[in-house]
Amino acid sequence: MEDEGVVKKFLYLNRKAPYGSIYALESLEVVLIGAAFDQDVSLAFIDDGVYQLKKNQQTSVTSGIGVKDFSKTYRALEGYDVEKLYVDKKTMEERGLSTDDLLVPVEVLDDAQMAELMEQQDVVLSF
Amino acid sequence: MEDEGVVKKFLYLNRKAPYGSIYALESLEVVLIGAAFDQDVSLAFIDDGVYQLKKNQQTSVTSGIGVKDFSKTYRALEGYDVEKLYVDKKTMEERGLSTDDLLVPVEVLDDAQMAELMEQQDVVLSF
Amino acid sequence: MLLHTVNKSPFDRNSLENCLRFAQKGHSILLFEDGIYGALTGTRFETLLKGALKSYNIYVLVPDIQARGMRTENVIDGIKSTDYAGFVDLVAENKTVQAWL
Amino acid sequence: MLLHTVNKSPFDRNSLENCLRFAQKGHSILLFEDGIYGALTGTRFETLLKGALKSYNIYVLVPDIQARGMRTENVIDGIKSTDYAGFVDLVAENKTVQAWL
Amino acid sequence: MKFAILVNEGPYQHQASDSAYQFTQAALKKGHEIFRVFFYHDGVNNASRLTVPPQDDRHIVNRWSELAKAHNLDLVVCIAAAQRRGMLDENEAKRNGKDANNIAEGFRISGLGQLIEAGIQSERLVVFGD
Amino acid sequence: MKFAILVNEGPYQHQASDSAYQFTQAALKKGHEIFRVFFYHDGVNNASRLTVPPQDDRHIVNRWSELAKAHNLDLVVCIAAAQRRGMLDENEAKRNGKDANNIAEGFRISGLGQLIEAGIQSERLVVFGD
Repeated sequence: MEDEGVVKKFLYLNRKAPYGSIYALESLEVVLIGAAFDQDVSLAFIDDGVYQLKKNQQTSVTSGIGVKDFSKTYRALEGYDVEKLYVDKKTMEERGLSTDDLLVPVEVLDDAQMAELMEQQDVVLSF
Repeated sequence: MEDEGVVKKFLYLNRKAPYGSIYALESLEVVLIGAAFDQDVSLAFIDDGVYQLKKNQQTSVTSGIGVKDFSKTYRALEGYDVEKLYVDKKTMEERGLSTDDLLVPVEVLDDAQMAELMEQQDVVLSF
Repeated sequence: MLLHTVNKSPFDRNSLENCLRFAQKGHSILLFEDGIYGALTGTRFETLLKGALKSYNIYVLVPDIQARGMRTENVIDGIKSTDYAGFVDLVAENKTVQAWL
Repeated sequence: MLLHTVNKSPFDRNSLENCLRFAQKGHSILLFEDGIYGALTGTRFETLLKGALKSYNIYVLVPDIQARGMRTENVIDGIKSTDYAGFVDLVAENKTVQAWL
Repeated sequence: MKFAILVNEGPYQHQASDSAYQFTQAALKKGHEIFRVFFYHDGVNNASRLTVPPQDDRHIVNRWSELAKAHNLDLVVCIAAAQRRGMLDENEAKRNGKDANNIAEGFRISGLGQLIEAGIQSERLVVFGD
Repeated sequence: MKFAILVNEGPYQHQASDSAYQFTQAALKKGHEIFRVFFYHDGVNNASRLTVPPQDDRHIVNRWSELAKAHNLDLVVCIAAAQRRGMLDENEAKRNGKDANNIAEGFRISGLGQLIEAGIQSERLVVFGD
């Protein structure tokens, strides 16, 4: 779209749980807008950030905690060509989670691989 | 002042460091206003909350981090008859702090004593 | 008796750990908001919570569990499920509420 | 090379711990705001930081140290003191800045 | 029973205001009295009449206003915290030479004494924050 | 060198905006260019013209406005985050049927694309938050 020719590596670093605070939702909004810019985008989910991708999230404005469920939007990322989603191995283990628990396909990285991913980035957006 | 006759035990529970966020300052503002109500007031400083009382805080609107230094106000608490200030023993030890490092006289409580203090309260204001 | 409320994930903050350090035997503890992550089986904190159940009545807020895609079946045995109405009752039954913010 | 920034106390959050897990040898780490509490001698984290100094260039922001009543003499040996101008230089010298929020 | 509620965080950023709302609603349903809801720290931002959340999301401010109207709730915004954060009623705007105000219906601005009073007068105080 | 700054938290509640201001000032002093300061999440609240902090405290909003004027800075407030939190300019107020607006001089409201663009156009992006 804009700034054709320049392709930078953008990493979205997500370390916070959903619903308890808005960072997860507003981070996703940046990713969606950012997709139009044709940059090389990766999303990393570390610590409680991995909970953003948990399947079966159930709440609505009129039921549960009374907050909009935005988790289905992660499934839409593929349609925006945002396909590089990474989760941290230790994060998953400490929480007893497997990739089957997650809404979308992700790649599990160990410490060294995640460090390597971070090393390659031009721009890191932390939320 | 108001509500004469009713005396409740109020505990202010301070667990956050100063300057990084405003909770310390705005908690102190409640204590000062609350002093006029002649209640039985205690202040507990646990975890990073104990850093609120560190001596030699140095910053001003025009120097350092550009934030107002409000630490002297803790020294004024005595004039408001707010004299029950408690710090947690483990908190102090983990941070290598002694009572000499603090702006005001405090009583150091171990886990059991702090738990006992909490048990006695009618109202706990957490910031 | 006191009701302690913990609204943060034990992975993220030290609030649950500190609550457990100061709560007295027989006190009640409610895990809600991101605090519910501490109530689940299979996490690094399961042993800590199982130990705590020997001394405390621990509750978890189901709407917060469901919002986050968790299931009450995965709540550690002995932790009681409750809802906002139950939260209100807990507040009423205890003399004081202490929030571990 | 990356500059990692940590603005939270290691007592309060896991951000320093996680930063150290993913930073590569030779990277720079800046402790500022409440992050400065990790740079001081005598705390529970002193050993962790001393170990980290073998792999990383660690910096601490002096205005945040002073605001909080700490002294640069109490900063762990090997951690470099800097100010906002130095923070700017660190950002300029490293290809990317990664904030551990 | 008589409850007081303290809300320490602003709308949307943290769940505190949502949780406080759900709790308040449940307490009212059970026949309890809400003596006062006090908004402190960024909690004062819950009182802004200028918020325009997305249509498919909850409207946190209106929700409080409507609950206050239905149950005659006393929603009090701390004046000191509000001034720092740009939350003003008509009087405060005039007094400070500001050309606009932004407080929503059902909220009133007052001092911290109202929080202490709520602690004294109520049988329980429940705090929601970060 | 060309820098971009992202501020994720509101004024006073967290140090993020203070730190970002000190950093920006230091960068300008060293001759660097600030391509843009983008305010997101509660960071949008840094743009309120209605703030009245105590006289002996810093005025975070005015400080940004003045720095912007002196150095021709581009201070951009995210429109989606701003709407949720009641931060409106004259156009937005009109468009949403609101009777007031509260944005301070020197700030402009725009979309999230401006943040991505800042990431692309600048050589460094520095994030300040909670």
